[in-house]
Amino acid sequence: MENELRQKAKELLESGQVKQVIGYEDGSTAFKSTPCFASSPEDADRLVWNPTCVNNLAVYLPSAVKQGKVAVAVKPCDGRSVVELIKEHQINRDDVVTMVVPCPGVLNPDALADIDPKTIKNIEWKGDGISVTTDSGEISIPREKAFLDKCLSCTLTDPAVTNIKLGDSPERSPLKDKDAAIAEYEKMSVDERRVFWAKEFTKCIRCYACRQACPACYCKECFVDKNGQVWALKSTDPEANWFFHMTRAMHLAGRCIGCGECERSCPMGIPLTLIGRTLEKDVEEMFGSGAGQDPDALPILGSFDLTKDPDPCPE
Amino acid sequence: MARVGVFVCWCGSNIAKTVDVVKVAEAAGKLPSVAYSTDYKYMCSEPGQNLIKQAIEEHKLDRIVVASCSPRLHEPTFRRCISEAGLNPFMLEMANIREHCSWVHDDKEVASEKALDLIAMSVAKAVKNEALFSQEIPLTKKALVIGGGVAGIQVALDIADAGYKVTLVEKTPSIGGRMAQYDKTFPTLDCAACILTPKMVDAASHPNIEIMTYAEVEKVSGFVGNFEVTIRKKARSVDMKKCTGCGVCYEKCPKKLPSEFDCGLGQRKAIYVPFPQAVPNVPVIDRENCRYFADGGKCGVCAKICPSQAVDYTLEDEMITDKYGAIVAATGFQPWDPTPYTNLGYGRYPDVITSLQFERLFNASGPTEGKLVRPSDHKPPKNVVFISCIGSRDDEHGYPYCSKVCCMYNAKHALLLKEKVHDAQAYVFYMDIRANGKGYEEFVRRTIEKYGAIYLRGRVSRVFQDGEKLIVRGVDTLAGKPVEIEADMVVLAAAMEAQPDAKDLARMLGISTDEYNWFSEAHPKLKPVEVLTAGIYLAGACQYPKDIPDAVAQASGAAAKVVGLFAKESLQSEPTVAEVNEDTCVDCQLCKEVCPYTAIDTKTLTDRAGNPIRTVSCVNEGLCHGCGTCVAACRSSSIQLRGFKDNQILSEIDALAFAE
Amino acid sequence: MEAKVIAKSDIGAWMKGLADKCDVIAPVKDGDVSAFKKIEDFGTLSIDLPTPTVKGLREQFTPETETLFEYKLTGQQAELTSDTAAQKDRLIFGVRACDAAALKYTDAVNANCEPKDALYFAKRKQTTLVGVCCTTPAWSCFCTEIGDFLANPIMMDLYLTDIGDKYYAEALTPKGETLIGASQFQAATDADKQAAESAKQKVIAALPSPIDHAEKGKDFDWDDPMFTKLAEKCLACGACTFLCPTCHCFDIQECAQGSKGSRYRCWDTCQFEKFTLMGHGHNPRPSKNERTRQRVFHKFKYSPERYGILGCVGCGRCITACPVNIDIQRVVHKLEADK
Amino acid sequence: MSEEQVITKEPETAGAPKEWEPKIIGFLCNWCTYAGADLAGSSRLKYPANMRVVRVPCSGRVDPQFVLKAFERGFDGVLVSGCHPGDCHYAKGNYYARRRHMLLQKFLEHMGIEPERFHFDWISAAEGQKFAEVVEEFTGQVKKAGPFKGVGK
Repeated sequence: MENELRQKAKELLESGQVKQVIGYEDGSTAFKSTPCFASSPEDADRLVWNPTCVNNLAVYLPSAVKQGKVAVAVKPCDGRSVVELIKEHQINRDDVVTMVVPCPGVLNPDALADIDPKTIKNIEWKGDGISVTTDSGEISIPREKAFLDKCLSCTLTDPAVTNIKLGDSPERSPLKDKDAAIAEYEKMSVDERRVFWAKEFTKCIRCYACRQACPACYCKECFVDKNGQVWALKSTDPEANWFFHMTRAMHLAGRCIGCGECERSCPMGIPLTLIGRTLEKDVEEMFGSGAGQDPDALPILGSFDLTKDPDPCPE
Repeated sequence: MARVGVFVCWCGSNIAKTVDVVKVAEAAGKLPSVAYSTDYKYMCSEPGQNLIKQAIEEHKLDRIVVASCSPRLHEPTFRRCISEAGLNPFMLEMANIREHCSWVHDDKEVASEKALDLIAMSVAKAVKNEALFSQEIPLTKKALVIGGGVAGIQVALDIADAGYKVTLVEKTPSIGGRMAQYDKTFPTLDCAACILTPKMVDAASHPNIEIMTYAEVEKVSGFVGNFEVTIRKKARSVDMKKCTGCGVCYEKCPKKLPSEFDCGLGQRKAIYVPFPQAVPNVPVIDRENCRYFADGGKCGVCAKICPSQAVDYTLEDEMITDKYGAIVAATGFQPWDPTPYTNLGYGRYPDVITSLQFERLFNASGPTEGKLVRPSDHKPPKNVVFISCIGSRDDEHGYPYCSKVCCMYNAKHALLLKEKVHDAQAYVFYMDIRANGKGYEEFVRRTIEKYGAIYLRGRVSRVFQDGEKLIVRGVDTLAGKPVEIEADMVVLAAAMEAQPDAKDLARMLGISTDEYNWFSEAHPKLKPVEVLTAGIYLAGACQYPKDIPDAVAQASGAAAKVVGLFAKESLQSEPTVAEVNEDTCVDCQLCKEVCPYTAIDTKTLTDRAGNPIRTVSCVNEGLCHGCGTCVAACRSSSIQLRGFKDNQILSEIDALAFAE
Repeated sequence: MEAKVIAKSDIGAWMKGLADKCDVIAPVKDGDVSAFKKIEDFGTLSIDLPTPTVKGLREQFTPETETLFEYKLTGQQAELTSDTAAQKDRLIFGVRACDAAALKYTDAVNANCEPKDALYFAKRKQTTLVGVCCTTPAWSCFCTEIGDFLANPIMMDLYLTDIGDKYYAEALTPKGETLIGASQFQAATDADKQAAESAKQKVIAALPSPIDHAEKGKDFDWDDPMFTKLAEKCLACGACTFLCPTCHCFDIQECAQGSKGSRYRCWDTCQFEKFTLMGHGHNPRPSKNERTRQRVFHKFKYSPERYGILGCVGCGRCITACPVNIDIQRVVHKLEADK
Repeated sequence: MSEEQVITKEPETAGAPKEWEPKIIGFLCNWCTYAGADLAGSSRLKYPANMRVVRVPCSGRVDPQFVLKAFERGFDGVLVSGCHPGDCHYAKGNYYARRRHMLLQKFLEHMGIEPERFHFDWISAAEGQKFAEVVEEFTGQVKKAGPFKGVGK
């Protein structure tokens, strides 16, 4: 698979079809990969595709296409971000070549909790789950432990903007219900939820890693960065933090494809995907469509349905 | 620091009775940025306004809050007042302490507390107010009328008579529209041609009217007062200047085709004028069907025979771009094709025809020269069955709406049938008789009572051929029994539907349509000829089915609107419109998506050398109405509504949240 | 100075005794992360030592948000209303050697200006620090490459080393000596001392060898092409700098709320585009190129030049936090190799 | 604080403590609901005085962030109201508002703000009576929900 990816990337770069290929390469440790920007056929040899390739590379597209046409390795989930970016006029369809990689699931860092990180030499897909090579031998980790939650409930097929399909989509049946976490969360009373989030948002240090890692947060200037006291204080008051996260969530309504990069990037461990998924579920139920499906669709909060939209005073 | 003046009005006892105006004014004086605060019996009175003007001068006030009645009532008054004192009128805020406070609460303490809060909010907002200015928008005093039917002609004539230039664009080779196809008009039975033709000629000869037939609007940009319109004049293949209208060309043309004007009942040639009274009386070559064009230049009869060498096969489509100040859409309707009613045999039996075909059959200039005969055997019909609501009021086959005119033309046809064929008998199947115009009900009664038309309330279930006869099976719901009529002819009163290209034109004009593609008016009651886009008006059946009197009345209404617009020297833009911060806009186009007025465009920012950098949204101030829907949609707050900017509204929220 | 031992089981009682005189702050697990918190309940002491706290000591001395003054507006008049309440003395328990070492740097930064940062030094003065030698360094730790403070701690009052069921406690300052005067401390034996020494050496052996970064930093190449590569992948978030124990940059903002308001300072970072944006629109560090370079150069080149101390203590927090695996240790090694 | 300044507050000594009154903010569109409120006024209809009104041109102008800001600031209830479907002065603003605010209400509930505290409604310029009723009902509803405990703790 990795070879196929490198080969394809090489072809695209050699023929001049694209200026660069964005993919993954080995990171500073065996359990991390890092984004790779290959601009020559030689660079393409560095590309890897393994369970540590968690990043949603679509985040790089709006700035990358300014240098010319770009090919990008996307997992089926990340491909949804490309759809959104095209839909929202941040990239032209013609400026991007999507190389959809077959994805059995990507690494949940918790899976390695019991292994001394310094002994890890390699991580690869094996069987249903992953195999971790360490100094003291090979450890197999089953699927339910190995992968991120989003992967365990994933039913995604190739995104609507697939250009190149690499390998065959792995046969998977979801292990979990997509909304299992929400169902669990919703057991809390409304007031318990208020307290829960007040506590979570108090942790926030406003490093904005959530926003910066999010492919849908491409604004040149975020509302929260406006000069003067326009929307929210720059301080980490719990209230200001709440406003920041709530507004960011509303800004993502109908646009969040659930890649989970916000939560993964958060150094404070705030469960941000719970917010995104909750809102997205509402959007799907209320307006009958979701994010990342059709590059030609109208924006969900930029359109309406005269008769079908929920109404405060239904007849 | 801003210097805000607060003026608390007693409104006699209207406010003072439930709000302690003196104490409120005193407390307001301590609000941040307030430099002066006072109360007065009637702020809107002349002495009250003078008090404000004097205080502005004396205390160097730069922003004013008037706490009195609803801004919907006196905002213009106080804006004028402060602008007379040298302040920008938009430096005013009003706190509504009457309608929203003193009149709806009894407890003086509670009402006073609320009044002070409302003032604090207004003060906080006023501090963020900016001077706003309206811009002068140039105005091109020339109108474009799209559609050369009776409505379009009327609009053009009325505007032209008022002294303004008009371009009348018609898609077909002649103006006249649907009305030109009719024989007589209800309820007066005037000959349609006799009343329409003079108007057509008037329009053609009017010095202020330019008629472009066989032409279509290709592109519309700009906004009220400043539309730029590109019109495609299709290649006519006949030189309009040389042609004398002698008609030799179409006499000699070897290619025969069904005539659209005669609804396929008659024939025309490949070079043709649609009807004898056509304006202009200049033929056009139907290139798709012309032998010269089909066979690579082999025929050429018309060019050879033309005495004035007017036929020119080399003519090409011509694009004309011009500026217009206003546009009137008068594109009319098209008759609905009743084929979906398979049970009624339309298209299967030649003597099942539509009402418009029937109209052509007894029109003196029609295919039978006014002789009413059956298409199948050219014999005059005796029993004629008219069926109402074909495609109207029928969700299943056609449209749920009423086409409004069918009841009347059914009555007209039933009456005329008796006049043409004395021993004929008309049967009319109807659902309801809707005859609600001047003289309409009387006309229907006359048809029934004097002309013996038999009206049957019910629907027809089936029409089938039995020898020469058409058997019409239906039900008379009033008698409560099935009926069967041996008819010679069946006439279907087909619905009116929007033109097939209505949606395209709407998109081009940036106006909206309803679910049936009729153009949407700005307000169903109060703005029936306007659309939401300023400078664009509607006339006739392009909005909704209309009869001739309604269409003409609306046409004159639309013309009056245009003339009213043109009577101004120039246009003033509303200052409270949206503005884009180009530094932070990322061109996601959500603002564009939600704008009800297509007032937002995308523009390319360039560096000093003119090289493109990136694209951003920009607001066309002539089109923006200031609703602010775009502002609420913009995630990066890059578009703001002047007068209602985010920081103004947030200041109000904060002033209230932190009120002591 | 003196060294004693304290049984692990006595820590709670010792702290409880201290709590009468000052606030006791220690790392506790908060959801997925570990953070310094004021200890209220000494019964079920849930101090979390193995996991490094997600943030270092920065917030203890320069809180994320700190009010500078407050005011009130009446009509056209403004009046200052701030009164800074006296803060209680504090003892911070469980401080890592790297985090304490970072204070040497921030002290230098905050003292290197006039007037000196009073708010910072007031808090420094009121704080007693009890360090604990690491037993299980994180994968990203490289403090030994920077300095020897794991073996020879600095900037703390007392240093504890885990020797089984007790801690070996070395007093480093008079404050520290007072601390081990408490009844829970017993005299240390030679065996204790040796156990502590070998515990330290065991950890140090698992960590990298020292490098003279300050010397090598002198020759860093301003135009090193690596920064273009880093800038490509850097997301421009502030996770690295906000978690860094030596980062100290702040922004001053205004909070106006009706008739009241305050001026406060809050953390800011060179990684944000707006950090260096000037009022007239010019930005001397306009792209991520300049900003990624700034972080590395500031720590490894400018700081030694300006203060004689490296601006990095090798705690590895920026490495673990980076969502795109930018690893400052690797970056510095590469720069040193490239020169 | 001088005597005049405290017209908004009952002195503490005045016997029994005042009953808690919710603090409500309303965002009303200029053409329908604000006018409806004016009509309620000119018809001298009585309703509770808890709500303070922010006038906006259209319900489409009401950014959900204003509602969030109001809750951040600790308001006990927020009302957003505009023209009925089909009646929007700007044709479509209220349809966008409907999507945004119906979604927001649900979202707020998910995030810990009782749906009783946020009300979105259509009130026309002719519905002075409805305006008074909606305000009365909503005020009662918020009162019942009790003081909002805030988003920060």
